[in-house]
Amino acid sequence: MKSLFTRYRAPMMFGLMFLMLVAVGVLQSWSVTFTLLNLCLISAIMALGVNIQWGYAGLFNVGVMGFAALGGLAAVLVSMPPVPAAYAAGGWGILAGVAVGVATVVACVVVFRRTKRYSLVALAAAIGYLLARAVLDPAVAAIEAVDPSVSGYLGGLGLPIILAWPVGALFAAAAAWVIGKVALGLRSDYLAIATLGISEIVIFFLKNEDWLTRGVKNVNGLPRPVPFEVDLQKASWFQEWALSLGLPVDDASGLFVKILYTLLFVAVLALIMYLSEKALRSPWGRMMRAIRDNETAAGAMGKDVTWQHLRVFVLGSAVIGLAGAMLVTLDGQFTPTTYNPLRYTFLIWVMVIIGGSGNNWGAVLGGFFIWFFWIQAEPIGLWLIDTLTSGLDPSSAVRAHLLDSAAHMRLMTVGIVLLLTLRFAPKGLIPEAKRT
Amino acid sequence: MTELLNALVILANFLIVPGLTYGSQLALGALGVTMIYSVLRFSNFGHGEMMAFGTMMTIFGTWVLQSWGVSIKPLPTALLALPFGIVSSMLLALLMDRYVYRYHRKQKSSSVIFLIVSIGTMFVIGGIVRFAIGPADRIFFDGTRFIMKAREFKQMTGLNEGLAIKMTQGITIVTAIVVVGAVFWFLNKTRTGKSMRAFSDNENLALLSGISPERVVLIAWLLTATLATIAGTLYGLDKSFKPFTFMQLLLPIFAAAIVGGVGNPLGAIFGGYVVALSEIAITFAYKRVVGYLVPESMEPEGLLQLLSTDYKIAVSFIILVIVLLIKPTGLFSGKTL
Amino acid sequence: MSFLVGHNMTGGYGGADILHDCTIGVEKGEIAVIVGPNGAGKSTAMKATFGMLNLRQGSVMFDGEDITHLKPEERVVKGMGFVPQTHNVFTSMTVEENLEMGAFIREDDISGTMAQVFDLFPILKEKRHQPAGELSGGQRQQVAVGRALMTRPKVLLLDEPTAGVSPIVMDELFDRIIEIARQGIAILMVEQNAKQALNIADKGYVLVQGANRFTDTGEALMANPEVRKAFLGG
Amino acid sequence: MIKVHDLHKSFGGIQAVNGATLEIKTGSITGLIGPNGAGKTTLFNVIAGLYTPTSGTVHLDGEDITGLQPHQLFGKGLLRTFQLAHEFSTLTVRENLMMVPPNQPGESLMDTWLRPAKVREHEEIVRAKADEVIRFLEIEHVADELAGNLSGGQKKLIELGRTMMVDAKIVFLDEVGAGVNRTLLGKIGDAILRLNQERNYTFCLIEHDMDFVSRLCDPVICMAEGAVLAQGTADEVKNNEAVIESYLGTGLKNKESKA
Amino acid sequence: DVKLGVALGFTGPAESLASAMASGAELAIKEVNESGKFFSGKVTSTRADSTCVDASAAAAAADRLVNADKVDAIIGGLCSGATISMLQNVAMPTGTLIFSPSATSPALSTLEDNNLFYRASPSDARQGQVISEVLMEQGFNEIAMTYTNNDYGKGLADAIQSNFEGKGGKVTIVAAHEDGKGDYGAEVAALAQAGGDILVVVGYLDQGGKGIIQSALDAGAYDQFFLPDAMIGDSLTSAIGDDLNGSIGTVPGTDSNGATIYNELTAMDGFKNGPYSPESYDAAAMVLLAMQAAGTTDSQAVSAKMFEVANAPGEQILPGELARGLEILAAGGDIDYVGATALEMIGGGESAGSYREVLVKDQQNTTVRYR
Ligand SMILES: Nc1ncnc2c1ncn2[C@@H]1O[C@H](COP(=O)(O)OP(=O)(O)OP(=O)(O)O)[C@@H](O)[C@H]1O
Ligand SMILES: Nc1ncnc2c1ncn2[C@@H]1O[C@H](COP(=O)(O)OP(=O)(O)OP(=O)(O)O)[C@@H](O)[C@H]1O
Ligand SMILES: [Mg+2]
Ligand SMILES: [Mg+2]
Repeated sequence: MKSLFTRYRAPMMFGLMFLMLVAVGVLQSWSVTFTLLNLCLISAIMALGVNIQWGYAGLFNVGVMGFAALGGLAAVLVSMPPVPAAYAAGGWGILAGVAVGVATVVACVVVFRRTKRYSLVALAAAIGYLLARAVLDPAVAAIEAVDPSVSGYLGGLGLPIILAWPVGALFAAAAAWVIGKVALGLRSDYLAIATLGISEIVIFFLKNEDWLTRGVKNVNGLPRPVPFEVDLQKASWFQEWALSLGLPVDDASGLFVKILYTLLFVAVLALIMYLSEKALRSPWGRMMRAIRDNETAAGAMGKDVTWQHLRVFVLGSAVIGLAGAMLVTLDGQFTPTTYNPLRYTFLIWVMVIIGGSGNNWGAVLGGFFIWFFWIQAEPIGLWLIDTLTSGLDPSSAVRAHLLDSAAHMRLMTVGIVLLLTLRFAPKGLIPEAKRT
Repeated sequence: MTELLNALVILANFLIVPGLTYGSQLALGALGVTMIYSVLRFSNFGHGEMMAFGTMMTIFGTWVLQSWGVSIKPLPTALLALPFGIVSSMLLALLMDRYVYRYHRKQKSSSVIFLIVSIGTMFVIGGIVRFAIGPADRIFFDGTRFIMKAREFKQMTGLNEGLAIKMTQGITIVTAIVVVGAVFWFLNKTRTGKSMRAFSDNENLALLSGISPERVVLIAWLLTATLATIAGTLYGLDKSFKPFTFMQLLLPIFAAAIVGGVGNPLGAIFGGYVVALSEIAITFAYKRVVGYLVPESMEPEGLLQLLSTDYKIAVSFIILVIVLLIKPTGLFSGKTL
Repeated sequence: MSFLVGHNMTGGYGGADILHDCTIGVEKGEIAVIVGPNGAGKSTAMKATFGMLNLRQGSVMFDGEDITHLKPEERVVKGMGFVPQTHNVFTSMTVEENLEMGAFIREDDISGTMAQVFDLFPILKEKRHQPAGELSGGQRQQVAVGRALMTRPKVLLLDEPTAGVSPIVMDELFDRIIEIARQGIAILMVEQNAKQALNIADKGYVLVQGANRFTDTGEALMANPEVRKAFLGG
Repeated sequence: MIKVHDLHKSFGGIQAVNGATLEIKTGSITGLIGPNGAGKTTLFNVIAGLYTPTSGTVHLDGEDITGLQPHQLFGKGLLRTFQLAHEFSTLTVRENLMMVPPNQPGESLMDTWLRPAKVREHEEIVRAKADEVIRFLEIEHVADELAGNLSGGQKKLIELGRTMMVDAKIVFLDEVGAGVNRTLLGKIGDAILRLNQERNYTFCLIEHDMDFVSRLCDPVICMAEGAVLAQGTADEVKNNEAVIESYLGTGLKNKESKA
Repeated sequence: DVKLGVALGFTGPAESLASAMASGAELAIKEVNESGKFFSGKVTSTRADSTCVDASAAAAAADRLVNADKVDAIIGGLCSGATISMLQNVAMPTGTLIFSPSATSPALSTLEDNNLFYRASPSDARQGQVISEVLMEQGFNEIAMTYTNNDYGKGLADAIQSNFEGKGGKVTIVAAHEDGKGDYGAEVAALAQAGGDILVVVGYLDQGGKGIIQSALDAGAYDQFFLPDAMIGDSLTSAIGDDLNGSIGTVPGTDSNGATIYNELTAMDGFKNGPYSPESYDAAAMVLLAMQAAGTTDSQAVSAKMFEVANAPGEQILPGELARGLEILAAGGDIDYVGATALEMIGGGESAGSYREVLVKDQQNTTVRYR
């Protein structure tokens, strides 16, 4: 019996998850189900990204937030229409500035190669920085002056937003490569805090470089890969179709759009899942686990640990970036203030661990499971309080106070769910399988 | 001469005193984190909320005392209520350990599992706190605000720059240093302290030396609860009490703990100062300081600000990353898991 | 009825049983040596007698008292000492602190014992302030044994104390072990340097796949050609 | 084959290796003995690229390999085992061996994704090789056990086994004998000899079991305080006063006075 | 019956504001119910957590309100980001009316919303002008400014700066501060060094804004502050104490004493008035009155009535007079809802914002005049 359970554990778990989503559809509404599902899918992909880094290679990356945000940025830069005025105002300045920046980096590297003197490198960096600032600042000012309340930034390329997904992956990968070069020498929690720091820096960049990102003024109304509900509602073919299904047009349009998203996301998830499963079960996966277990020995057995680390770090980050781009696409807006470690780093980590680290299916399930409760915790919490206090008479102060602070039940419920899960599945819902 | 003094006073007033205060506050938090890290080997994300809880209890205590009309002016009443806060957060810690962590110890769960569990406790305690006292912002400092006001200082010294030192700043800095000293002494000199280090180093062998794990863990939690409450209360006295800020405080606290070298109390306090001072020093506008130092003719036009305050936190993290790159296990070469 | 004895112990690490009805024991003032192929269950047997894995069957008697259900740290208090085969020092602590930890349960003054340990292993005195993790393999081994000696146990379990120590230190060690035994302390040890060990042993066990294969005096086992060939390397 | 010249390695104040100069001849089985803390392991670690020397040089076939990374040295056919077993604890024994062979096709993601067939067939070869080694080491019954769950000695055997998975030029063995059953150690000795003769591996091994050393090794080098104390044939070294004084000792005092 | 959703950031950075706001909205609902004059029976309400910073969670919450709880309109969106997310991902597709008490981002003025979005707080652009006028008239021509680093703060700061400099004033420094980060030593240090006759604090009065003022006073860096709308409230004056006396500010309002009345109402209802709590009351009241006027809950119909109800001509309606308002509307009359914040709708469906100039005198926000 037990063996049976352990054997069919994963399918059973996913079945359970499915039932929970269906339950929401029946009890609350299908629209809610799909809203949940779409975000579950994205979360799952992010979790996969982290799992590739932690589960395979034991890299403690707590910079998830930063990579997700870069993905989001990609969505803006690819899909938003360009702002010609802004380009006219400061396009060239920016280009020049960037050029100077690149030159500086190169210079620093060269200087370091030549004379292993940090002081000189610092000097070169300082000079470059000042130069770049000198060139950039006026350009930036000019751009941000262009109608600040609605644009005040360069805008994007006006391409279909789907393209932003791979681009987001690229952005994240590029960043990861640089970060990896710098920080992968560090171990465990030191790497963690370093990545955390760098991700914070990324966010601060996105918040304050308005010329590129509009900063805290946010970018709204990103184009969509799918039609707008309002247009569907107007389209006659759709109205007929909805009629034939016997659904009110509004609901139908909502569902229709959400399902389109779902299909897109499922496709992406499936692809990534396939690739990473293949990788994990290959000699490559074996090598990675060996490195995770004992880097010294792996090195002595001829495996280039640093390079392999860099590679998974980049791969994992790319996946996170992809998910980040997808998320912004779904939200339809890019809000740098959104990116806070709790939601975009630690929640993802919770997903990975709850799911069972080192195990792709686990990560995916974790993504579903945690996001589900992250949202559903609120109604659950409310309901709990209500039932608990139903005994008290409605006017009593206690009840009032409790109901008033019911909102806090949300985090509490999440916490309790988390603790209970780990209590009864201490190695995660689907523990890492022992391969032979 | 007075020019120089004025310049120094500016730095003292806006850079050093606030820096040391904030640094001490971080350090006290970092100490608690470090304690758990070095004994139970995981980064405790519940710590921020534990600080909040301890502080909340202290506040309740303070209210009661105030309602009795007890007061120890010029010192804030909260200091009297502190023991109550400490005891209650000790209870909380023990309950948590009994019903949450102990199980995972038996399971020999990996440190990252513990980390996630601690996030769970963070949510739960956070919930409790917001239930009990609400998310609103609370000020519970009574007692006299200042040891020295800027105006008084000017009159005293006849300089035209003022230096203000708040009561809370004084208390905080002193406590931090004392507590760090105590913890350091405890861990490295007392038998119990050593046994705790032994336990964290090699649990099995600790058993074989007759060290009882449960006892070690117990002490670790008691200490942590104490530290958390002290840190939280001092922080709340200096600024104000608002549950959300404690969650926010967690990151700089970890930064401090790790940049100093996790598992090392001295590291904690230095880390705290590095983070705090770097934040201020790098975003500081040196205009007037320089203005005092150079002759009239060449007084600076601009603000002489290295980076705008927007990047304040980014700055502290940049520093942190640099430190780690030069010393991969922190300033005081802490341990790695 | 021996001073310390694990009776028909059966059990393992949760999976399949490692020990099969295996019995080992030692008298006061006696040296008992366990030999056998790698993976035979020697260390497991030691751990079992020290309560570090739960037995499905069998009991452990110490000084005429049933201690089968005591926790390891409680057994230490009763006067048992153990040097595991691996991970047997506190790597992050200095040599001196390692020894102090060994004496954790003692309330009296430990400086005397520490001095004794230092003149048994002079190298440790030099390195007393160095973290044990930085020591060489053999030096670690010496720290490990020293740590156990600090408890002044009534019975001392040693899992391959001489693995990786130089011949001269090994002889020193064996000499010392004999001395300790003479003070009426029971010594139970696993050895792969089997010949030297059996030489000084009063009793010897040969374990194979978790079961007693041969049990006899040291000399007798040394003399037994079959044992020599199969387990002592000719 | 290996030339070590005036090598120094210090940790803070401690001079672990202190001006060691020695040569390992091609095709030889060189024994390295010496008191605990003499610097043998450190010397290995420096040669194998785990530590960078404070000063001095290491040459492999005339090429300066000082300060190369371990994985680079592995590429040059220089293998080593660890004194304190470094098994991959969450890999099974078989996997521990199978991961060793260099640039397997399956280790490149592209091949994994695009050429599964090629990967699969190569895997078969490696697996066969691993099973052969497992059989030789007499650990079939734990072949699919997680290496972390092995006994102390079994872990040492894996250390050795890994070096047998590839064709090495030179293998450094750090106390393979310690904790290994003597009968089995005898067999290991035979294996070393065979590898040395048939596949002309060069060996350098640290060992404290003098019988084992004198059986296999020529020459034998004795280190003390980080430098070479004596070298020559096993017997020469055994009878060297200094060596006896600092390392071998004169046997048990208490034995006879016992009982 | 009618059901309203109250979606505010109960968790996260603005959690401390949310409770008082929700109570405000619910107060209006209660009042309507007690009047018994509402055209379709009882009004009920459900709360939902729009979290302020998590656009996805906000959308999910709104989705739940609309599709599961079947609310007829949403009061909320505390922070602009979350609000926009709810508007674009839920309100627009489902054609649900959404009325935000506190989303001040200029983006919302221009956003495509097919008349589904309204807000009770003025866009920052207008306030920028007013503030710089006040500053000039008070004879400040060198100011230092700090703003809370979000769309509200940034937007308003921009507006103030451009207007002020346009009038020939000098802004010595503009430094952002993050809410919820406990320590503001660095910001205050920079601000103090830059110098200026007054410190303009564009923040929230129980968040960074307060922190900045507190440590600025402690360090003796500034002793006079300018307080925009989100900084005006008793909690600040009581928290800081006498040191705040002499500081000035502006807040939406007319000579109507709606604000004071509202204050009394909250006291009676037993919750503490807070920033954007009055706006929340007005938001809920407006929605219900407009429904009454339209005699239906159909979003477009209601939306069409908004301006009528909000603006003159018509009988002026203050907080606590909703009953009268409902009556008049029921009788087909016209009202001019004034409410707690002197609400006045202008194009794009936001509050026009006539402003009350405030002076802090012995720990009280006293009115200087209206503009
Ligand atoms: N990482 C380190 N830090 C500081 N000292 C070290 C370190 N590693 C080794 N040492 C010191 O260097 C000396 C030589 O150590 P090494 O391990 O080379 O000895 P060895 O010859 O291998 O001894 P054994 O035969 O016991 O293995 C020892 O005294 C040891 O304390
Ligand atoms: N922690 C563990 N979990 C599971 N199985 C284990 C564990 N430790 C050892 N084993 C298994 O138990 C068997 C006996 O192990 P043990 O360590 O007792 O052997 P041993 O006789 O000490 O060998 P050696 O002389 O090499 O130390 C081995 O086959 C090993 O695979
Ligand atoms: Mg063993
Ligand atoms: Mg060695």
